[in-house]
Amino acid sequence: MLSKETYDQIIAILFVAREPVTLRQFQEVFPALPELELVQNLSECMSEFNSLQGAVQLRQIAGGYRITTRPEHHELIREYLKTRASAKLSLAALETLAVIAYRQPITLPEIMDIRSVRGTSTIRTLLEKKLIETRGRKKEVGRPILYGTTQEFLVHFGLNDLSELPTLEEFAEIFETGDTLHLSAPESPPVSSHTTPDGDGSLPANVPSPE
Amino acid sequence: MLSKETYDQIIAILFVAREPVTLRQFQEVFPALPELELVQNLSECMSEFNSLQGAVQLRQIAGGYRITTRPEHHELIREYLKTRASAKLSLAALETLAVIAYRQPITLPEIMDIRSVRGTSTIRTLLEKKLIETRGRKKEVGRPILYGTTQEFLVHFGLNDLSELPTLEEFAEIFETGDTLHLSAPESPPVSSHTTPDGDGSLPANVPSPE
Amino acid sequence: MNSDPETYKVRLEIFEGPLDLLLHLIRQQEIDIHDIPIAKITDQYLNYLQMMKDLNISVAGEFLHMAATLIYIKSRTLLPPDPVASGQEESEDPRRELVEQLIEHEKFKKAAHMLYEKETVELASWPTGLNEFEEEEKETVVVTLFDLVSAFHRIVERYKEQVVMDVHHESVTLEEKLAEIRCLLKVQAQFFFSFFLQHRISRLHLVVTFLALLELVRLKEVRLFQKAPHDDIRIVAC
Repeated sequence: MLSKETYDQIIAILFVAREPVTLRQFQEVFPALPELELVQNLSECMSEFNSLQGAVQLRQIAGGYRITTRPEHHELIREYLKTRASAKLSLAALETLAVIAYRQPITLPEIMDIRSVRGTSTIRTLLEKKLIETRGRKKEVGRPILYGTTQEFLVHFGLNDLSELPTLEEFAEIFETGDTLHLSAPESPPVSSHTTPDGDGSLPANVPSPE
Repeated sequence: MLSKETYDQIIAILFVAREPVTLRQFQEVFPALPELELVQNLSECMSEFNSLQGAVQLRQIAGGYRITTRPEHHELIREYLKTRASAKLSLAALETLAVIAYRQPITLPEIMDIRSVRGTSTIRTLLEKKLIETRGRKKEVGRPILYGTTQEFLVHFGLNDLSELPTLEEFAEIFETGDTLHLSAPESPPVSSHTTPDGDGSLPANVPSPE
Repeated sequence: MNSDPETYKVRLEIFEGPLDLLLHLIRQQEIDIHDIPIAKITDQYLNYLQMMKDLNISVAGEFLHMAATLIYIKSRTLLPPDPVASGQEESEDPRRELVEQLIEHEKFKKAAHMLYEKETVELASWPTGLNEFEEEEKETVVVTLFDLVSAFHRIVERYKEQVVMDVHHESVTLEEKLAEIRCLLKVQAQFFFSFFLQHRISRLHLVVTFLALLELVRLKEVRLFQKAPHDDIRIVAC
C-alpha cells in the first residue's frame, strides 16, 4: 500500500519539521493522495519507522506527527548538547495548569478558589511559556477573562489531544480505594535522587509507549 | 563490532545536532571508546544508516558527521515549509500591532511616536498578513491614513470582538513580578536545584514517587 | 501538639495554600478524610500558623481565612443538634463543604503529578528538525494575545520613561515655534489646536506653542476661533 517513495517523502518532511506536522499540511503537500489513503499511509509509515529505528520515534503529538529521540538516550544527548536538565515547571505551576486543563475555559478567580491560593505568578509563567492562553470572556458580571490550554501544552506533555488526559474521576478512584499517596510526606526521600530520572536514567513507571 | 546500542546512540545525537558533529565531540560523549574504535563505529554507522534510509542520509561534512535530507526531496520540503502557519511575527511587528490594537484608529506618525521607532516596514508586514487595514484618513494636516485591526486579527487571537481585548489593568496583577503570598519557611528543604525562575514556591519534594 | 520549637523546625514545610496544609495534616496522621476530627485539626492548623508567626514568617490572607472557616465549623459541630431542624432530614454535616473541597484539591494534586511525569518524559525526548532550511526562519515568535498585551505594556512603560526624560532635555524657543507655525500655515490655511496635542509634546512645548499663537494673533497673522469654552481652537491664517 505504502510506496517506498511516499514513505521516504513523509519521513523527509518530518525530519525537517520543527513542529508536529498536521494531516492538513500533509494534504497540501500530497494533493494527489485521497485523505483516507494519506491517513493509512501515515499510520503505516509510523509503524514501519518505529520498528526500524531505535534512536528516534515517530509519534502523534498535538494533532500532528513528529519525530523525537527516544527518552532512553536523553543523558547522552544532554552530554552532547552540554545542556543541564531543562527547567521543569514548579509544582505550583503544574497544579495551576492541571486546574486549567481539567476545568477549561476557566477564570482567574475560579482557579484561585480551587487552589485556595491567591497570587498570579504561576499564571504569568504559564502564559509566558505559552502553555495557556486567553479564551475570550465569561458572560457574567465583570466579564472576566477565560483561560485554556494551548497546542504547546499538548506538545510539552506529549499528548495528541486533551482526551488523552486521564479523567479527574480516575484520580478520585485511587483516593477512594485508599491508595494513600503521601503527597507531602516529610519523610519522603531527598528530591534530587528521586523525582527526576536524570540520576540513573530510569524513567517513571508510566512512560508512554510510542504508538 | 558496532553494537546496536552505540549505533542508536550515535544516530540519536546526529538527529538533534544543529551542526556537523566532530570526532572530538563524539569522543567527549563516549569517553570509554578508544579513538580508533570510535572512528570505525562511525564509519559502520554511516554505511548501515544509509543502506536503511531513503529519506535522509548520513554524510561527512565540514569535518564532522551530519544527517541531511536527500536532494530529491527538496522540492517537497519546500512545499511543506509553505504550509506552516504564518502566525509568526517579529518583535517589532508585534509592538506595532499592539499599539494599533489598543489605540485604533491611529496614524503612522502617532504609532511611530508611541513606539519611538521610525520605519514603516512593520506596517507593511501587518498589512500583508491582513492583521491590519486602512480606515480612511484623519481629518488633520496632511490627512494621514488611519489604521485599525481586521477580522483576521480577531480570528488569529481568538476574539469575538475588540471588547474582548484584555486591558492593561486586567493584566496589571500578572505583570507585577515576585508576588510572595505564600508561606515560606526560611529553613526550607534544599529544593533549590529545582526551583524554577518564577519563584513560586516550587516544591517537587512533595511529588509522590511513581513506584 | 508539641510546642517545642525544635520539633517544629524539623517539620517545617512550604505550603502553597491552606488546603495544602490541611491535606498534609490529614495525611500525616492517616485520618479518614470523610470523618475529620475537626477540633483536633483546627488546633493543629492554628498551632502551625502561630509557629509561622513566631518565626516571623508572613502568613498569607487565605491561611487566616481558612482558620476562620475551621473555627466556624468547629463551633457548629459543638452545638447541640438544632431542635427545629431535628424533625426534618438529619441536619447537614458542617464539614461537608470543606471535605469536598479537600477531595477536589487532592484530585488536582494528582493530576499535577501526572503532568509532572509526562513532562519528565517529554523533556528527555528531543525533537529533531534540520537547519538546512533554517534561513527561512527569522527572529520571529508565534504570538498570543498575552504577547500582544505584554508588548503594549512594555511600550507604555517605555513611553512613561521617555516623557520624563524629554522634560529635562528639551528646550524650545518662541522663534522656533513661530517659524514652525508659519511653515504650517503655508501648507494649510487653517487647523485646530488639538493638532499639537496629537503629537506627544511636553508641557513646555505646549506653553511655547500657545505663546507663539498669541504672538501671531498680535501680529495679525492668524485669527483664533473657539465655539465654546474647552472647545477646540480653530487657527485661521489672515
